[in-house]
This record gives sequence, C-alpha cells and structure tokens, in this order.
Amino acid sequence: MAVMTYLQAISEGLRDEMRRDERVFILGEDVGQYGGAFKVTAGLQEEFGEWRVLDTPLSETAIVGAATGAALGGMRPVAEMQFADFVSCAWDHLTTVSAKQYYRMGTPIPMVVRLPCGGGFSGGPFHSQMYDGYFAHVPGLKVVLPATPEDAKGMMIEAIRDPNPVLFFEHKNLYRRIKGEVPEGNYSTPFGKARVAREGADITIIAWSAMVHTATDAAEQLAKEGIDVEVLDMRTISPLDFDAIATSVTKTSKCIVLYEDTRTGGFGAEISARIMEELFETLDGPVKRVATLDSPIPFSPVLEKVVLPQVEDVITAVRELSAY
Amino acid sequence: MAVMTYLQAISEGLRDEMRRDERVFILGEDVGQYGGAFKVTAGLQEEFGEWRVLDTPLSETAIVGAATGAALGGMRPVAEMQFADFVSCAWDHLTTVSAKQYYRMGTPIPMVVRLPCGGGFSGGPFHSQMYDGYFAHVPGLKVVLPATPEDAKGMMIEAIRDPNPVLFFEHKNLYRRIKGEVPEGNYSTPFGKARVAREGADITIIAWSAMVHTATDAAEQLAKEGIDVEVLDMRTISPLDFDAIATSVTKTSKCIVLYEDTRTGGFGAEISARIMEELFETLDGPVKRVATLDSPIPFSPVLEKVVLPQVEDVITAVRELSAY
Amino acid sequence: MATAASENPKTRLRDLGLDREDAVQMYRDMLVTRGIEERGHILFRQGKIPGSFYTGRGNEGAAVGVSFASKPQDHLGPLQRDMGVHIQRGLEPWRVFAQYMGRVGGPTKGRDGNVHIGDIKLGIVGMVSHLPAMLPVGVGLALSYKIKGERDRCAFAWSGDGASARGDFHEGVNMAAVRKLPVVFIMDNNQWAYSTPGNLGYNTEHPSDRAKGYGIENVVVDGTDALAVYEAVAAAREKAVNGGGPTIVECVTLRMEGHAVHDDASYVPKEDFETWAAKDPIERTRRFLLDSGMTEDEDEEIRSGVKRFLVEQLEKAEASPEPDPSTAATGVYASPEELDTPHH
Amino acid sequence: MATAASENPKTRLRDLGLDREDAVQMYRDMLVTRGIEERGHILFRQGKIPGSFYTGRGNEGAAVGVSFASKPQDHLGPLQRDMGVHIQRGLEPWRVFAQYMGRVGGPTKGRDGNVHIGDIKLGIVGMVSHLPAMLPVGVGLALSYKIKGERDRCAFAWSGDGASARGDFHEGVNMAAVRKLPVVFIMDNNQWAYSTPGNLGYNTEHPSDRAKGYGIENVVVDGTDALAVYEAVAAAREKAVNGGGPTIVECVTLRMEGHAVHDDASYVPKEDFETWAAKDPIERTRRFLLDSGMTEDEDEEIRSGVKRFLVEQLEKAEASPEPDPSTAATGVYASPEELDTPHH
Ligand SMILES: Cc1ncc(C[n+]2csc(CCOP(=O)(O)OP(=O)(O)O)c2C)c(N)n1
Ligand SMILES: Cc1ncc(C[n+]2csc(CCOP(=O)(O)OP(=O)(O)O)c2C)c(N)n1
Ligand SMILES: [Mg+2]
Ligand SMILES: [Mg+2]
Repeated sequence: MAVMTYLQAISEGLRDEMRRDERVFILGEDVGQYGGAFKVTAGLQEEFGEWRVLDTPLSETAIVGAATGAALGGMRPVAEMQFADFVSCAWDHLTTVSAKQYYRMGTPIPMVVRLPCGGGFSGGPFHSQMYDGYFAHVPGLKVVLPATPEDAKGMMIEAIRDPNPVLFFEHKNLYRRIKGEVPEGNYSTPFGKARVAREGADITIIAWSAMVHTATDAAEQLAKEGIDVEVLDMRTISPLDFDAIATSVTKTSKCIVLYEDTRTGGFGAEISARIMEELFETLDGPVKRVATLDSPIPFSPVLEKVVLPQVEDVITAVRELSAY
Repeated sequence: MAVMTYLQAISEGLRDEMRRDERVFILGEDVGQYGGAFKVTAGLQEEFGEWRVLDTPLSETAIVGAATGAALGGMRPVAEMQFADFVSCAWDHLTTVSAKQYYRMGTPIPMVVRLPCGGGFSGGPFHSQMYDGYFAHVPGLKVVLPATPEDAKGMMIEAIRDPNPVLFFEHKNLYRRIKGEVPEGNYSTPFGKARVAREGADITIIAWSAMVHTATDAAEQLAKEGIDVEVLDMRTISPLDFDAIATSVTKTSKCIVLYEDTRTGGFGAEISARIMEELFETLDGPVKRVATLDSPIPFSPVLEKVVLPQVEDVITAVRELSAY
Repeated sequence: MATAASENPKTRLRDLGLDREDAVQMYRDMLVTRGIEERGHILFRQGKIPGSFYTGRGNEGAAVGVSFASKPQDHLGPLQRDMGVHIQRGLEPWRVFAQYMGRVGGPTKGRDGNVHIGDIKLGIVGMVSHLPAMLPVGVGLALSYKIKGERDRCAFAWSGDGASARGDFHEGVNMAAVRKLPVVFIMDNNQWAYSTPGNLGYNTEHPSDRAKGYGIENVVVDGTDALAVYEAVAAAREKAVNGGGPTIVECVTLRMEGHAVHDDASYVPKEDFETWAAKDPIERTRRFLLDSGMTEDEDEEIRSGVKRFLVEQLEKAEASPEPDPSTAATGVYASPEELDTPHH
Repeated sequence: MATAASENPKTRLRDLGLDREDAVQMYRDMLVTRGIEERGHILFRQGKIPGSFYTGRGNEGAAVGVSFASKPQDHLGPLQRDMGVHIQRGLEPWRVFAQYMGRVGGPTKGRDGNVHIGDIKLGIVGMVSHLPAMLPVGVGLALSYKIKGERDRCAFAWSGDGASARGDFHEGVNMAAVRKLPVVFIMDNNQWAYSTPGNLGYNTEHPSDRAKGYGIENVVVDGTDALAVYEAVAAAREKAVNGGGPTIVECVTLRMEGHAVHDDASYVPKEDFETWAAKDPIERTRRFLLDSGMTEDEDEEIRSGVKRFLVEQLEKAEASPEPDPSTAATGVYASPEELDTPHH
C-alpha cells in the first residue's frame, strides 16, 4: 500500500472514479487549470479536459443547482465549494432542491459537494467553519467526514456512487498533516459504519473528522494516567451508526461527544440525546460534550485556540467524567 | 384587555412600535398595498406610506441584506419572509453578515425577520417547515417563537427594540385559531424567560410555538388519567432559559421535549443534551423527544399527520415515560 | 414584440413547419389544460383539494406553445402557470387531479401537492416552491448534454417576471451564457408577481431585457398566441442546440386570476382583465382553426370530447386511493438500484 | 472608456473642482496604501501575520479615487483590493498592521483578520469573505437615507468582476435600480477572479455591462488613473443623490500580484504584467504632479515622509497587545446600551 496524505487520497479517489466512469465530472471555482484552492483537483483538467473539470463563474448557487440538474441528466457531478463556508451561498439549493427531490419526485440525485472545512490556522470567521450540524439536520442529505487518508479515498468513491446528494467534508487541517497507508485500486468505504480508532475500556470519545485525531492524541496522554479511552470515528453522521455507539457505550458506560461545530445545536447534541433515549440505563455518568464555543471563529491564534476544542479540553473533560 | 387573535396581536405590535419610533419600517414581498400573504401588515402602508412599508422585488437575499444595511444606517427594519421556508434563500446573509457583524465589527444590527412558519394545513414540503433548529445553532442570532397573542405582541415589540438580529417565528396555524387577551399599550416581553403554560407535578413537557398548544391539549387529556403534566413554553430558544427547565425538571424529574422541527438535529436535541449534562442526577427516566419525523413535510393530510407531532403522540410518550 | 411571419392561417402553419393536426393538438391541449384548472376550482370549493390552489389561466397558449417546440428527448422545468406543458408532454389529466387531491395516483403520490408536478419519464423535472430554483437545474441539464456530446437535446428553464429578480436567475443564466449551453429560458411575464406589478420588480422595459446583462438575446412574444410562442421557442431551441447559446423568450400575458385561489386580484385594474380576456389564447386558437378550415361541428366535437375525457379522468382520479400512512417518512433516500433504472 | 475632460494638469484639476493639495493627498494615500501592503508582505514572511494575506497592488488609484469622491457622511463597503479606501477615509495605518497581526489595536480587535476591516465611525461597513455580500448591505444603507430623507448622503457598494456573477449582486443592484436609491456601485475589474479570467465569468464586453439588465448606466474607467476614477464616481454620486438612481462605475486594472500571498499568479500572461506595470497608478499620479509643478525634492519629501510614518506606525502596531483569551467568546450579542451610542 502506498503512503499518502489525506489530500492526495482525495485526489486519487476522484481520479480513479473519473477514469472508471465517464459520467463523473467536477465543477467549481478555479478547479481546472489552477487545480483548486487547495490543489485537490490539480492535474485533473489536463487528463479529463475542460468540460469534465469545469471552471465555473463565482456562483455557488449555480454550481450546486447545475450539479443537481446534471445528476438528473445522468451525470455524476462532484461540485467543489472553495471553502466549506461558502456553501451558505448554496444552502437554499441543497436543502430545497437536492435534498427533497427524491422524496417528492422519485428521481435520485447522485451528486457530491466537496467542502474543505474546519479551523485551526487563523482562517477567521469565514474560512474556518464546520457545517456538518446544519446539514445533518436536513432529511435527504448525507453528511460524511473522513478522518484518515484511507477513508478519504474510499469514502470519496462511495460518495460518487451514492444515489443521493452527499456532502463530503474534507478537513483542511488534515490535508497535508495526516499521512497514511491507502489501498491501491478502486475500493469504497461504506457509509453508516463507524470505525474504532482506538480501543479502550473506560470511556468512549465519539468524534469525526479532525476531532478524531484530537481524541486519539488526548487518549495517548490519558493512557499514561491509567485512563483507557476508546475513540470512535463516526466517519459519517448522516447516516449515523448508532449501533457502534451503543456497543462502545455499553462497554464503557461513560461517553464524551467531541465535535468541532458550534456547541449549541451541533450534531453532538443529537448524539447525546440519542444516548439519553436509548442507553440511559447503561450510563454511569452524564454524556459530556466538548465542542467549539458559541461564537464565530476568531482570527487571532490566541482567541481561536480558546474557541476551538483542544487536546487539553478533551483531557480535562475525560478526567472529570472519569472521576464522576 | 382586548381579546384578539395571534395574528392581530402581531399586527398591533408592529403598528404600535411604528407609531412610537419612526425608524421602524417594514420591507418584504407584497407587504404594502396587499398587506402581506397573511394580511399581517394590512393597513400599515396606508398609515405609514410607501417607504415605511416597502414592497420589494422577489429577492429574499436583498431583503435581508438591505435590512442589515438599513440597521447599520440607524433604522429598525422588520423584514418579512412570505413563508419561513423562503428564508433558505437568505440563509447566507443572515448567518454570514447579520449574525457575525457585531462580533467582528462591534456594530449592532437591530433587525427583525418575520417568519410565518409551521405545518398542519397541507402546505407541503415548502410551506410547512420550522426553521428554528437551524438558526438557534448560529451564534449571533436570536430565535423567538411566541405561542400566545399576548406574547406575540410583546415579543414583537421586544424584537424590534433588541439590538441584535431577531428571527421572529409566527406559527401560521396559530394566526387565526388562537385568541386571547392582549394588554393595551406598548409593553414588551423579555427574551430568555420561559413561561409555565400549565403547572403540573409529574412530568415536564418543554415546548414552544404551536407545540405549546399540542402539549396543553395532551395535558388536559392526561389529567383525566391522573397524570399531572407541567407545560413549559420556552418562548425563545436563543436565548434559552435553562433555569426554568432546571426548576421544572428538578420538580418533576421526568421530561419530554416536544418540537415541530425535524427530529434529528432539531433544537430539542440540544435541550436534551443540556439536561443530560446539568440535570443528570435529578432524572428518574430518560428525556424523550417527540418531534417531526426525519422527512420532508408531505402534502397529503393523511401523510402529514404521521410526520408532524400530534396530541396522541405526546400522550403516548407521556404514558410511556410515566410508566418508566 | 415578434409577430408571426404570415397572417394567412395555412401559410402560417406551413411556414412554421406544422400541419393542421398540430394546431388542433395544441388547441386540444389548451382545452384540457383549462378544463383541468376549472375543475380544480370546483374540487377546491368542494373541499376535495387540501392546501392552496394555483392556476395558469391566460397562459395556456404560452405553455402549450413552448412545450410543442420541445423534443421528446428534452427536459423542461415549468412553473406554477404552466400546466399546459405537462399536458402537452403527455401527462394524463387524472394524475393531475390525483395530485391536487393528494392521492397516490398523482406524480408525487401525495407527497407534494398542486402544481408541484414532475415526471422525469416525460422530461419534466418537478418544480419546487422556491422561485426560480429550477432555472439553475435546467442549466445543469443543459450542461449534461454538452458534456455527453448530445447534439440535439435542449433544456427549457422557466422564470416568472417577478422571480427573475432572484439570484438563482442571475447565476443560472450567466453560467449558461458564459458556456453557451443548450438551454432556452422561458419567461412567463404575466405582469404581476403576486400583488407586485412589474415596475416594482424590474427597471427595464421588458423583464427579459435582463438578457442584455448576459450578452444573450431576448425575444418578446405575445403569450396569447400559441403559434407565435412556438415559433420563437423553436428558433431559440435551434440556436441553442447549434452552439449559439441561450435565449430568453418572454411570453407576455396577463394572469387572469388571483395569485392563488384565496386572492381576488382586486389590485389588478378591471380594464386590464377585459383587454386580455379579449385576447384569450384558447379563443384565439379556435378562431385561427376556424379560419383555416375547421368547422363549427368539428370544434364542438373537440370541445365535447375534451369534456367527456375530463369527466372520465376525474372519476379515475377520485378512485385513486389515499397514500398509505405508513409510508409517510419512507423514501427519503434513494437506494443504489434506483440509479440503474433507465432514466428519461 | 471615459477619459478625463482635460489633459492639462492644472486645468484638469480645476475642471474636477480639486486643487493641487487634493492631488497630493491622493498621492500620499496611495503611497501609504502600497507601503502598508508591501510591509505586510514582509511581516507575512517573518511569520508575524497568521492566516493568509491579500493585497490590492495596482488598485491603489481606483480605491483612493473612489473614496475621494465620497463625502464624510457616506457609507462605503470596500472589498479585498481596496485598502486605499480605508486609508483615504482616515484609518491609521498602525491599526491595519495590528489587524494583520491579530492584535487588539486592529479595527476588529483580532476577531477578524487581514482585509476584513471596518470602522463605522469612518463610514466603513466591514467586509465579510462571502462575495459580494456587502453589496445588498450598501443598498440597505442607501434605503435608510432615502427613508430618512437625507438628501446628500450616498452609499458605495463594491463588487469584483468575478463576484458580479453572484446572486447578491443581482438582487442588490436590481432593488436599487427599481427604487432609484442613492448608491454607487463600484466594480473592481482587475481582469481575474482568483485564477478565472473574465471570459469565464461574464459574457459581455465589460463586466459592468450587466448594468443594462437593470436599466441603469455603467461607466468604464481606467482604474490606474485616480483622477479619472474620481471624476466618474463624483458624477455618479451626484446623479444618485439627486434621484437619478445608481450607476456602476467599473475601474479597469490588472491584479498585479497573486490572488493571495500563496498564489504566484503564473496563469497571468507575463506581458500583461509588463503592460500594466507601465501604467502603475502611483507612478502615474507622481508624473501628473510633477507635470503640474511638484518638484523632485517635494516628491522625495513626500515619499520619505510616508516611509518614516509607516515605520512609526508599524512600531505602534507591534506594541499593540494580543487579545485577552478570556474575551474570545464574548461580545457575540450586543446589549441595548450600545444602540444608543452615536452612530456614524
Ligand atoms: C423564493 C420565493 N419567494 C417567495 C415565493 C412566494 N411566491 C410564490 S409565487 C410568487 C410571485 C411570483 O411572481 P412571478 O415570478 O412573476 O410568477 P407568477 O406567479 O406571476 O407566474 C411569490 C412571491 C416563492 N415561491 N419563492
Ligand atoms: C461566495 C464566495 N465564493 C468564493 C470565494 C473565494 N474567493 C475569494 S476572492 C475570489 C475571487 C474574486 O474575484 P473578483 O470578484 O474578481 O475579485 P478580485 O479578487 O479579483 O478582486 C474567490 C473565488 C468568496 N470569497 N466568496
Ligand atoms: Mg408574474
Ligand atoms: Mg477580479
């Protein structure tokens, strides 16, 4: 198996699937000759031409609306938002048209929207947001967030093949930082199946996207204190693998939900509420949440660090819960 | 005190505040001569003229963007979305500009967006939605949802005076159905203060907007079975009066969150998660949720009834929790 | 406004490459369209239609005329005044009635209502309420033809005069113009957007003059003249599929009823209704056909045929069951097999 | 493109109602603007600027020229290439440096970064990233003047050539056109939207030709000529405040650096950089001033004065503290008292 970055794995997933299936095409701002703001699509226009790697005007609504139309026309569009934050400009189309068309009209909308997301590098209020909680609240959309290179490739391929609109969250802070082994060839990673990122007996941390790494970093440190943390990488939150949560929480009886989206109303709340409803009796303490504070994401590194969840915040929460 | 409908109370709140403060103006589609799709602004253009009750082009983004600008220019805009559902077309402006401008720039944005919301009359997927859960997840926005005529007027006045963007959810199914006494004159109902809609000792139902009435209807029936339900009308979910929740749940030790927004990821999940975190030890059973099923809202009355929370659903949930 | 090349009925049809049967077919489709909506009104008053009720009275000629210029392989995204498109494309009226009443026989099986009709097998996308959100979708369909190299396939994307003020219109039309996509934009200019008159919605003479900002052409046509509409749209389609880029074809009519059933349209000047009633598209086509040789008897036969047909269709619709409540929240996500069903 | 009425330096200034001091002030503002951004580059390379870094090299003349045509009571919504606007309106450079470095002295106190600068006391709204979201906000400001009956107040709302493809542009410009609001739309046409050239963003000769779709005028002006920009904008402002409705003033320049610091702009033809370097707005203004009587010594004094000034300002910025971490998530909601503070 080749070792590659998270970013390279996404590119490879795209390239492989475009080679395999000529209905797959990419559209977005600066995705062509320039290869995208993060160079995820670099080289693809050379290989597949100007129409299958299409530079659009600065028009998020038209990008998503056209992707929906092209999906209806039998294509397999992959739309790029230059930053996940800009998906707010296509919010209406995704939630109104793409998400509901199958329920209403019976026509599947196989499309992918790529969303470079997340903070940690002074992107400020408009280049740092997670948007997963909003979309996981919309029936008809799938929300997937790989944390590793292997999953990044496999889930990209799965996303393209999925008959529904899939929001593919790629964490910018993983792009070049995270490397790992990636299987050759054209495999796909099924949605709705969590992965045990680290086995442990004492406390479960439920996480996804970059927070999986924050959780495992915390777990390594906590191991030295004798606290054995299990880290569950949800991989997708819509669909949600609640069985995996149940299995882990039944084992550990204590649980923390760690998410990078804004705390209040973020998807961690949903997970906590589900655990409340379905696993109340197995709990030896309240489910705690560690998440981004309820404010925009500030630019200054000093402020940003306070607002986004840090390894230390997780450690503190685990210690508290452990002592409960 | 005069008895009036929920709708009349909103109109009166608008009119009173426009008389008191000439900076207040209304903008939206068909709000002028026509008086708005639901006639909430009927008669106001006659009294205040074409510019203070401004008919706009069909342009939700420009309506909300212009409201933000007018607020910066010292006005007190009240923007109407013809149906709450269409706020998806202004999602970007509300979440990107209106919500974050004060945090970033220190300039308050005193504006109100009126959102005729909710289902129950075969409005179908695009004229029935609640949007409260989405917005309560956005730092910088306030989300308020009166359930009674008295609150409708007082909260409208409060919303106009609030120095922040306030999303004012008016439930269409309350407009003409719900009547009540409304104080004369210019009073305001503070945000972040829940109201005990019905006192009870056994189980707390937390609700807001139209669901308050669903809850009290259920409570009346359950009283006959000897189950004494307390109904808490949150009135606003951002800010959230968690103290009121704590007081009630500490008393009853059992709790149901009832909300009309889509179940998964709706704001009821947040409330359940907060109760988990802060009131875990007072609970004698898991917090249950009764909410709209995870699908678009169907048009057919037969289907819609299944998808939206009904009095019977609440009764069933209370009975179950009561037996826990 | 563009006027028809020839005023002589027979040469006019010939010039358009149509025969009398085509014109009769258009006439019949317009009659069916109006018949459906008139019966809809009755059903609504009978309490058989839940929710609200919208019609396109006055726009039957434009809708049918546009649709007649489409080819079977095309996709169309008609809106709330365009029932004629569905009918012309072959939607059986009973399915419209069933849709109105929320029955399983409707194209959305009771999941959506009223004019929110789509049947991809007929090439129709299925509008959402949010206007004009279907326009960028049409652009995406055109893009799919372009990428696949389908040379004689065209998308038709609608907007009203009012909805053309929305961002979706701008982004969609601009993208199509930049990429010269095979799409024709139809603008239903019925002079009102709910209660809002044109001059509060746009600042040009014609709403389709927005075209000038995209470097594309617009054509303004009398929307009560189905043949003129057909002609303009057929030409725009021809241009579009030959790489000439999109055109906005504006069909000028008057919305002859309220915005929806609850609206008495008292804000529309009475004289306007009178003026436009005199240009009724159906009567206009009828007279054209009489001038080109149809007898009054033939006309009577067509009309009564349509009536009988609609009575049967309505019966069929009323026999269509209510949806099964247990399916209410199912079918939110498609499963992979559904992708392999042969699409339109 | 519109050209200046007179080529003789002195009569040109007189024709514009300006004196030499005004021109010197513009020159100085342009020098300060470029000086700030050049130092920003160095600070970035020194690791003192977190995140990314954007400049407006080549656009200094347009930014300062527009701003010079505004009046103190006006509001402006400049974007990422318009540092000159902030400077011309009186923002002290140290506050820009502090903003770059995320210090409390910056207009956003470290909460936002780089070009996201606003100070309502100077009439500047404070851009968001999402383009061109500030445009409808400018329209709302103009609406507030109109409702209040403020007769000599005008809003200035910006868009790039690329961002004009977005719905916000359409909805905002259309609403302003329909209501003839006192707003001037500035279009920074620097020929690129990130890596995307104009012909993939719009389908007209000039991006401001979008004006034709709104029934308003556009003026295309050489954005390297600050005085020409001033002239066009002053006229547009005059028209706007007198009820003549909005104008789009397009300032044509070339973005002389990459989209942001990480972008080497290798997709821009070298020759273009050479051509436009020869039209450098600062050099152009310098030559104009020399032609109108400024001596080389005076010039030297101005330039070295600006340099010294910026060195001081930078020191002041570096002395500005990091924000207090405990304030990170405070100040999300305004309190009522803040509304009563006298606004701009
Ligand atoms: C985005 C959006 N906002 C508001 C509405 C409510 N609404 C439905 S139809 C309509 C008027 C549309 O006018 P026009 O585009 O001219 O079409 P017409 O109804 O006249 O055919 C309005 C405001 C909507 N459907 N979508
Ligand atoms: C809605 C939105 N989408 C994408 C971006 C990312 N982005 C920042 S600047 C830019 C190019 C803007 O081009 P133009 O409007 O011509 O302004 P310029 O940068 O050339 O001054 C892009 C795509 C953005 N800021 N906002
Ligand atoms: Mg209309
Ligand atoms: Mg540009």
